[in-house]
This record gives sequence, C-alpha cells and structure tokens, in this order.
Amino acid sequence: MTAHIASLPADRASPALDTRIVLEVEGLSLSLRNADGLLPIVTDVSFAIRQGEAVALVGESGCGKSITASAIMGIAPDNAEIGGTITLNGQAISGLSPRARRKLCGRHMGFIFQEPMTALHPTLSIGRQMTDTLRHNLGLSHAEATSRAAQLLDRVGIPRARDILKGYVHELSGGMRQRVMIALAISCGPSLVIADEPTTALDVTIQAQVLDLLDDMRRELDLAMLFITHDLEVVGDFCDRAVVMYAGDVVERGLSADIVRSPAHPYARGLIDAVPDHDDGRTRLTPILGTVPPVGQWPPGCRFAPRCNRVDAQCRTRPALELHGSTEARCWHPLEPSA
Amino acid sequence: MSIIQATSPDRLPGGDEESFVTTNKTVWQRLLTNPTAMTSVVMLVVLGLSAILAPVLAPGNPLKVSPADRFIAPGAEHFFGTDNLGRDMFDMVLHGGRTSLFVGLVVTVISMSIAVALGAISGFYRHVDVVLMRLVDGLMAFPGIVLATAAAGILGPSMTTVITALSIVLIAPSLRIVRGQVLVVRELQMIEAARSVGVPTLRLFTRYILPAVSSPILVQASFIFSAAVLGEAGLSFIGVGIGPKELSWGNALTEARNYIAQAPWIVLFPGLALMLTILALNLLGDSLRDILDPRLARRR
Amino acid sequence: MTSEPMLAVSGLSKSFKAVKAVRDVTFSIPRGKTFGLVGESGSGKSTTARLVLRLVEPTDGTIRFRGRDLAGLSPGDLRRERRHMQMIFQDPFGSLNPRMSIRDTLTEPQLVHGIGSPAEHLRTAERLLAEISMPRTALDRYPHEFSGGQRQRIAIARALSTNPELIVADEPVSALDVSVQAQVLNLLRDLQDKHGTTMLFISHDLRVVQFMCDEIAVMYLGEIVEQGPREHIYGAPAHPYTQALLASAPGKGAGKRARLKGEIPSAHAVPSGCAFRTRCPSAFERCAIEKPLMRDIGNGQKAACHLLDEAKAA
Amino acid sequence: MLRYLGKRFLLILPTIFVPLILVFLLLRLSPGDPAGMMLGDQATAEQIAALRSQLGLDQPIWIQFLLWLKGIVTLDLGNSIFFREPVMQIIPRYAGVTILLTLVALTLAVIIGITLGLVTAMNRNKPIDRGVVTTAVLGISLPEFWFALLLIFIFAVTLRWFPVAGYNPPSAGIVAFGATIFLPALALGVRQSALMTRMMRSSMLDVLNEPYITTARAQGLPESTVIGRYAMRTAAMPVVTVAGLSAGYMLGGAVAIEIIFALPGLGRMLVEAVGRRDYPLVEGGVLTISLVLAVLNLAIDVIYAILDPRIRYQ
Repeated sequence: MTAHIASLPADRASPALDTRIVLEVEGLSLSLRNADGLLPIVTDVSFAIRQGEAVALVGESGCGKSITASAIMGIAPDNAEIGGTITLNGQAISGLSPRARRKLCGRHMGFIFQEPMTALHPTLSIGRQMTDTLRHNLGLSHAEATSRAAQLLDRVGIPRARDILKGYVHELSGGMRQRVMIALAISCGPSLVIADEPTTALDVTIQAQVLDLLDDMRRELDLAMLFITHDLEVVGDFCDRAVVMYAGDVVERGLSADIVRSPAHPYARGLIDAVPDHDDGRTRLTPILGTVPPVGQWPPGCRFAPRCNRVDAQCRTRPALELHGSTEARCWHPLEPSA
Repeated sequence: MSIIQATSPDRLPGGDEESFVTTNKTVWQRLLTNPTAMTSVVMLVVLGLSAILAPVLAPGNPLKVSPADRFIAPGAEHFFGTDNLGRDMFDMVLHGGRTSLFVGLVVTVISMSIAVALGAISGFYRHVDVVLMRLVDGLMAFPGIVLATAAAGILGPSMTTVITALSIVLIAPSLRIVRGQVLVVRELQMIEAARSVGVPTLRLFTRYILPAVSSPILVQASFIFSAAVLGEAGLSFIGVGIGPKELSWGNALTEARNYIAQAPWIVLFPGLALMLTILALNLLGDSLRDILDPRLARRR
Repeated sequence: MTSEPMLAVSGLSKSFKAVKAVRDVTFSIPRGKTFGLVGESGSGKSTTARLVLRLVEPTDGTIRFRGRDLAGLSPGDLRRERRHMQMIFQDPFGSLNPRMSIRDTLTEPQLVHGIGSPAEHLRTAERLLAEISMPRTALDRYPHEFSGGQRQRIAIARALSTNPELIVADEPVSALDVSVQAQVLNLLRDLQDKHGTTMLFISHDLRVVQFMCDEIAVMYLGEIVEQGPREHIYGAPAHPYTQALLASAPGKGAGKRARLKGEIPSAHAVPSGCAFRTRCPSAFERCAIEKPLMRDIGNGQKAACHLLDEAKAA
Repeated sequence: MLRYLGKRFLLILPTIFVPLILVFLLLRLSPGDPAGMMLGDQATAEQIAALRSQLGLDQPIWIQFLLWLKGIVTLDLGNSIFFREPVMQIIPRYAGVTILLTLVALTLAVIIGITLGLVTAMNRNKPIDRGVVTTAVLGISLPEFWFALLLIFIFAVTLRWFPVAGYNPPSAGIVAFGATIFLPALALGVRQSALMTRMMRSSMLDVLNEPYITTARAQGLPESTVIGRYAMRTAAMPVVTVAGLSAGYMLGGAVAIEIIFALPGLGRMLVEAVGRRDYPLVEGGVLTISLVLAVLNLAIDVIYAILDPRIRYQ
C-alpha cells in the first residue's frame, strides 16, 4: 500500500518526498453503534503523512474530520466500529489492543485541541499536567520532568516558565493556553502531531502567532503534522497537502497549493468561492446551496450531488477518487484545471 | 470538545430549503413511551385512587378499637393484619394515605407558588436577591425537620401546623432552583433579542422566561411532593405531626415500633405504602427530568 | 445623500465597575450605508453595538438616531423607538425563543409595537418568509426544526418585520459554516439594497467586513484606532494595529511577516498613553506618556497614532 | 485563600441566625402566653408574672430581641425550665452523641457514595450499573425511621447481632460504641449515600466527557491515572458540596433515629423539650445544631478551596 501511495502523482511535487512516511491511513471507515444499528460517520478515508510534512484535513462541521483524528489517536467513542488500516512509523496500529494504542499516545503521537481552556485540567497545575506526562512516558524523575517542562514552555515562547508551571489554566490568556497545549503535545518527542482546529478559538493576531509557532515546531522537530481545519486559507498558507472531506467522504486530495488555486471537485470550488475575496468590492458571493445532509441521510452515489450544479444521472452512482489534472477528486464531472 | 461532539449526529445541521430537520417525538409521546414515567404514573394513579376511594373501600372509622382482634397476622380476613388495638391495618393504610397525599399536594402547591413568585423577583432584582438568598442559605443548611418540630411544638400539633411548617421549609430549595433557572434564562440571547425587539417586561416574563423555566419547576414539584410526604410522615412519627386523633402513615408507625417483634406487619405495611409513594414521586421526577431535558437524559 | 446621518454616536463610553470597556467612541452612519466595527476580543465592539441600541446603558456620550438622543429617552419612549432599530445576533440557536413558532416569532415585533391588524401581521410574515426564500409551511414550525443558517435567516426576517431604519448585526455569520455564511451575507446585502436599511455591522472577520461595509472602524481595547472608507482601510491602512491585523489574516502564503508580539492586555489594566503601545512594533517614548488623538489623514480616513504626527513633522 | 474563607464565614452567619430568628419569632408571636403555657394550668398569676419578667416577656419585642441576641452572643441562654439548670450546661451532655452519629453516618455515606458512583460510572449500562442505579432510587425513597425499624427487626430482633437500643459512649471501648452506633448510622446514612451515589455517578459521567480527560488519554497516561487523578479530582467536587447539605438532613433525621434507638442525643432532647414547652432549651438546641452545621460547612469550604484553585481567586 505504501508503494501505491508513494506513486501518486500528487506526491511527486511534495516537498517532503524523500523522507519516510510517518502515518498512513488506508480505507479508514468509522460507524457509531446506537439503538437503531450502525450509523456510518466516515467512509473510506486514505492519506499518508511524511516526516516534516503538514497535511490538512479540511471540511465543514459534521464532515467527519475530527472523528477521523480520534480514530487515528485511538480515542474514538466506545461505540465506534472502525475499519481499515492505520500504520504509524511502519507499524500497523489499527489492530493493536486499546492498552497498546494508549502507549503510543504522547510518545509517538501528540494531540492539540481546539479549546485549550477545556482541554487542560482546570484544577491541576500546568506543571503537574506536564510532569505527569513526562514522568509516565519518559520515566523521568520529578526534578528532571520539572526542568524539562520549563524548557518546553520556554521553547514555545512562554515567559517566566517556572512561574507558569505553578499556575493554572484559568490564569492564562487564550494564546498562552494554546502554547501550553503545544508544549504538552510535543513534550515526549512524538513523530506525529495532530492539531484539531488549533487556532479557531483565537483572535486573528494571536492565531497568526500560534500558526507560526506550529510551523516552527514542525520544521525544527521534523514533525509529521495532521492539521484539521475548516479554513482553506490557513491550509494554503501552512500545509503541504490537503484532504478535503464532505459528509464522511474524502472528495479531493492533493497538494494544498493546487487545491486552493484550482480545485477539481465542485465542493472544494464552492468552499473557496463562498469566502469573501479580499480585493473585491460589492459583488455577490457564490454560496453552496442547501445544507450538509445529516449523518444517516446521505444520498446514494455522490454525496454532494443534491447541492451540486454539475449534477446529472451519473452522479447517482458513487464516483471513485481519481486523478483529474493535478489533484485527485471523487467526482464524475470535475472542473477543468485553471491556468 | 470537537472530537466527539462535532460529529455526534444530533448536532449536525440538517435539512434544506424544503425538508426541515425531522423532529423528535413530542414531550407527550416521550412520556408515554418512557417505561419509568409510565410505571410511576400508574403507581401514583393507584395510590391516588385508593386514597380518594378509601371511605368506599374501607367504610367505617379506621381508628375504631377492637381488642379481641389484636395482632392477627395478614390473611384473607385482614389483608395487612391487625395492630395492638385490633384495628385493621389495610383500612389504616388506605385512610392514612389520604392524609399523606393531601398534605403533600397542598404543601407542594403552596411552596412552589411562593417559590416561583419570589424566584422570579429574585432573578430580576439584584438587591432583593441578595437578601432573599441569604435567607435561603440559612433555611437550606438547617434541618427542616428540626425547625418543623420546633414550630409544631409551639403551635401545637395539627394538620395546619404541619402544612405551614413544611411549606416554609420547602420554599427554600425550590426558590433556589427557580431563581437559578431565571438567572440562566435571563442571560440567554433570546431575552436580549426580545428586549431589542421592544417586548415589554411583563410580556418578556410570561412569554419568554416562564415557559423556559417551566420544565425544571415541574421536575422540582414532584421532588417537593415527595419531600412533603416524607416530612409529614417523619413529623407524625416523632409525635409533632398531625396529632394522634388523625391517621397518617407516620402516626401508624409511632406505636407500631413497640410491637415489632410480635407483629412486624404493622411496621411493614404503612412504611411500605409510604416508601412506594415516595418512590413513585421520585421516579416521576427523574423521568420528567430525562424527558424535558434531553441533555441530561443522554447520560443515563 | 441626505445631510443628516441616520446614526451619530459621540463620546460613547461604558465602564463596568473598574473596567472601561468602551472609551470615547465617535462615529456616524449615513442613511442607507453599512458601517463596520472590526476588532479582536476585548475590543469593545459588541458592547458598542449594545450601547448604540441602549441594551446596555452608556456611562457617557450621545446617540443621535432619527433626530433624537437615544441616551436621554425614557424607558417607555425607548421601547417605542425600538421598532425603528433592530438587532441580529451571533448565535442563531440562542436568539430565537424555542417555544415560539416561526409565525409567532415573526409577528411578535409588530404585535408589541401595535403595527397593523393580525391579518396584516400574517401577510407581513409571509412576505418576509418569501424574502428569505423559505416556504410558507415554515410558519408553523419551531426553531429547533431549522439548521443554523436557516435560523439566522429567520432572525433576519424578524429584524425586518417592523421595517426598521437601522439594523445592528453583531457577528451574524461567525457561528455558521463557510458555505452557509455566504448565503446569509448575500441575503443581508440583497435585503439592504432592497429596503435601503442603514446597518451597523460588527465582526472579527476582516474578509466579511470588507465584503459588507462601506466604511469601517477598527477597534482595539475599547477605542476606535482607525476609521475610514473600506478601500482606504484595506488599501492603505495608517494605524500600526490595522496593518498588523491585515497582515495576520490567513490566505497570503506562508512567508514570514512581521507579527504582533504579546497578547491583548486585559481590559482591567489598559496601558497608559496609547493602548496599543505594548504590542506596537514602532512604539517610542511619547506613546507611553501621551494619548494619540484621532487625526484626519485625508480621503475621509482618520487614525490615532503619534507616528502620523512624526511623519508630518518630518 | 484567607479572604475567601472570611467571605465564606460571613455567608455562613445567616445559617446560624435565620433558624434562630425564626424560632424566636415563632415563640414570641404565636398565640397564647409562653409563660402561661410553660407553667401549665395550675400556675398562679404571680408565678406567671415572675416567669414573664425572668424571660423578659414583659418588655417590648425589640428589647426582647436585643436581650435574646445578647444572650446568644454571650452564649448565655438562661436556665432550662424543666431541668432548672443553665442551658449551656445541659447541651454538652446531649450534643456529643448527635455529632458522633452524624459524623459516622456522613463518613459512611461519602465512602459508599463515592465508591458506588465510581463503579457505576465506569461500568455504565452494565448489569452492575443498572443494579446499583435501581437500588439507589429505592434508597432515596426509603424513609430513615422506617428503615431503622426494618434494621432493628432484621439485625437486632431476628439475628441478634446488635442491641435493639441504647448507647455506649466511645469511652466504653470502640467495639461497644460501634455496636450501638452502627445501625443508627446506617439507617441515617442510607438515603444520603444513595443520593451521593447518583451524584457521583452523573458527575463522573460528565467529567469523563470533558476534553481535558481526552487530553490526558491522548498524552498516553494510563487509565488508572486518568480516572484516579484527572477525573476524580473534579468529579468529587459536587459530592463535597452535597456533603454539607447532607449533614443538615442528617441532623434532622437524627431526631427520629435517636428516639428509635434510645440514644441520648440533641434531637431527642429537642423533641422532649418541645413537648415540655421548655423554650430556653429549645433555643439552645437549635443554636447548637446551627453552630455544628456552620463549623461543618466551613470545613467543607476549606476542602473545596484545596480541591479547586479557581475559587480561591473569586
């Protein structure tokens, strides 16, 4: 499977082609078991991330991007049924026991959440949360863990690190909290960091600072980064490649520069057109009509068909993810690449 | 936050221009299909009917003494047996239920009405709130039954005393809940939206705030009912309740405890009736909470 | 353009105990135009929106609307005046009463202001539904049956139901997904063009403000630091904060640009002199001592920064 | 921290005074002459007048209130009418039993509640969870005094494991004391432990859904640490809060329990004093219970402040 992915044309232009693959997700599907049976949430998601590379998982709320990340981390809800294979640093981890999966967390995978205020413990000190992780994962002594924690805080640009270690999350500003979260995620030297909407809750100027920090950390530590977001402009700026999801499906995959400039899938095009353009005056926006179908009410065939302006009878059957121009798209009638 | 909730199906936006989100069952449908709720309703209907129909089911004075029939074990003649004075326990339980349920109902209505009125004022006027909440603090921490005992001792045991004492004691917890809910609702954006539209204060209260707090009030009322039934029985049991001339489940147990070795049934049945009533009310409160507040229900 | 602006706010201030949330805000909106307030959290933009409508009582300042000072109106007069000024809120899930059908929601404003008969209320509600492209069957449905975008459209219809002259929209699309955002923004602009409504538009999203507004004021820590026509604010920002704000927005490539250092100070401890000086890349001594005044820099653009004086003197 | 405790102390004052004032008003404002009622039908007019002036009942009500307040502050509550000795000498003879009973019952309830709450939350919807949840509903519906009678019937009358009634103080040895306190404490504690089980269970289920628990797991911490340190710390807080209220209910429930088990405690003393119209002793009993509760609640506030650093800053 590695060979298959490595041979994708999209990868040929990837800046990180020569490095090893850290994470490989192949045919990942996830359903939630409830009283009425199995509810599919995510179907057939495949992508790979190389060392030092940032891959974006893009989509609107409910597209399944966050739960995909939780499946990779092994912290999906208890009632989730997961199919497909997940390979981390060459080891197939999807078949491992929950206990073995947990051992990979922290040490090999770090996680950054959207809301650091709620993602950090409210009544344990910052230092305690960091040293717990360091001591458990790396077997450090209390003193070693404390000084390592202080170094980490220093590294993510937090002044007075020793004082902050004694403090609590509610005493920090939003940007500082997210820096602590980042320090925690990279604390045990993971090869993969998954960031779930890490800057959505932040102000614009702080968002820029935190994005820069993430970018720096990725380069300095040669991290593979899975960046989950709804914001295509952030993707264009900070990610090498992008995977666009819609209604639990991957609809487009390729270099993020290509997708942002000239997407093949009408949904990706719609997402770009829906954002007000910087250098435009009073023109109308081009919205995507209708709304995302709820989970469990996906149409057969192409799931975007009911909202698509290029739809025809063929769209009643499910298209495959195929190469169109420079990117791969799951579409019968992809857009022509623009010059 | 985002990991589980963003993708949980019930939070997804759904429907488009012509097809709206398919709605869940109405409150009534949920009530009727909730086994716990229906069990409690059936229990309460049976208990209520037997209290109302007690004079028909057990005619005559249940307190009439019949020394020849002392300590008859439960059987076909006397379903629940007889006590130390030869009184039929079945009759006593039926008639005792009238007192318990009557006191419970009246106390619930009185304390909840006052709590809603005061809670509304308290939720809207800061200075009233400060005073009222300190009073509530004082009343909440202190054991109501001790206060009611003192009150009953001073005012003399009677049904009025019991109802007054329990009403006062039970206003405090209800008031705190109503006030808390009003404070939450008051901060909702729909209230600001209504104010910005120009909705007058009184209409704001009746059309926006009261409907929003009605569910917790209903839930609280069933718990207050159960607390009142328990309180009456407790007061009557220690002899400062409705007085020995009236029948109540608590009263019946006062003397029964001296004969527990000879005739355990005279302790068993009034207590069982009491417990089933309280159980039914608690179950009703629990299931109402589940039905009216789906956010909490998902947890069960 | 008529000479008198629809709304003229002057010296508007609000303190919550020791916190000066809004300080000396002055702006005016010509009839039929959209004025944007943009800023990060703690900038006081949402409080300003509520002060303008007197949903929050101002500590100081005047709000001239339709020829009268709103700040001086009695509660009764203010309530009656509300039919001419309506608000759209950020949270489409919270701003509608879940127990009121769409019919009741849309007729409520007319009812409380005594506009027309019940039959007319219903006709207006039906017309509004048509304007937001929703079928008549929506009337007897309840808010929870709609998606976020649909609810926000209903909230817009409610705001229009009294035919107001001013609409204040506080972050009306920030709770919505991008594709739905576009629907709502289009709708707002179409309706504004059709009815000629004046709008005060509040957002943290520079792209959205640029799309919606004719004139824009940038707020920082409770004050307006720069204000002017859209094309000048975006084309030639004069204040270092505006420049930084524009530079921080994503979508410009990953190249390293000058980033603002530090965090937004707490509103409890606003820095002396220029409030922005603690994060400003070009701050100098004067900024800590003296508060910069708003100065005209031509083309209707104004900014409060000492650098502009220095540039002029140089 | 000290400021917080000072504030909590001020908030606890109403807990002491509201019940006392209520009793004061009931005594003074209820129909009939307390002095006459206390002395009974045979008393002469002189005797009544003497008692009236001794109790200060011939003074205006506000003077009575001040005198009464002075008595409380100086802990001089006068003489018991029945025992003919100072109230403050009688109270300690009864208070110890009640306090011990409440503490044992509270400890039982907290241990049972936290353990079962934890077990059920970790085994949600499994047979053990369903079993305990059902039992807890039954437990909450169990009247203490009836449960006490059942316990006596089963363990004292039938199995003869414990004495039917009576009391051995701790000085008589821990086994003798335990034998007389176990059944009363169990009877008193069962409702509260059922309440705490439910509270702990739902609080734990809430906390397990918190993002910071996901973070702890995502950091690779073992489940025992995640539950034992990260979840328990926050999940136990509502239980701590409830413990204060539980103590109050228990002091109330102790009245009936002390009567049933013939324990020489405050509750029984109070009921007897009420029956004898020994008002100084009634006031003394109420004051004692208030003070015990105030101390307990302060202790809980301290625990709370240790568990939750956030409230220290409020």
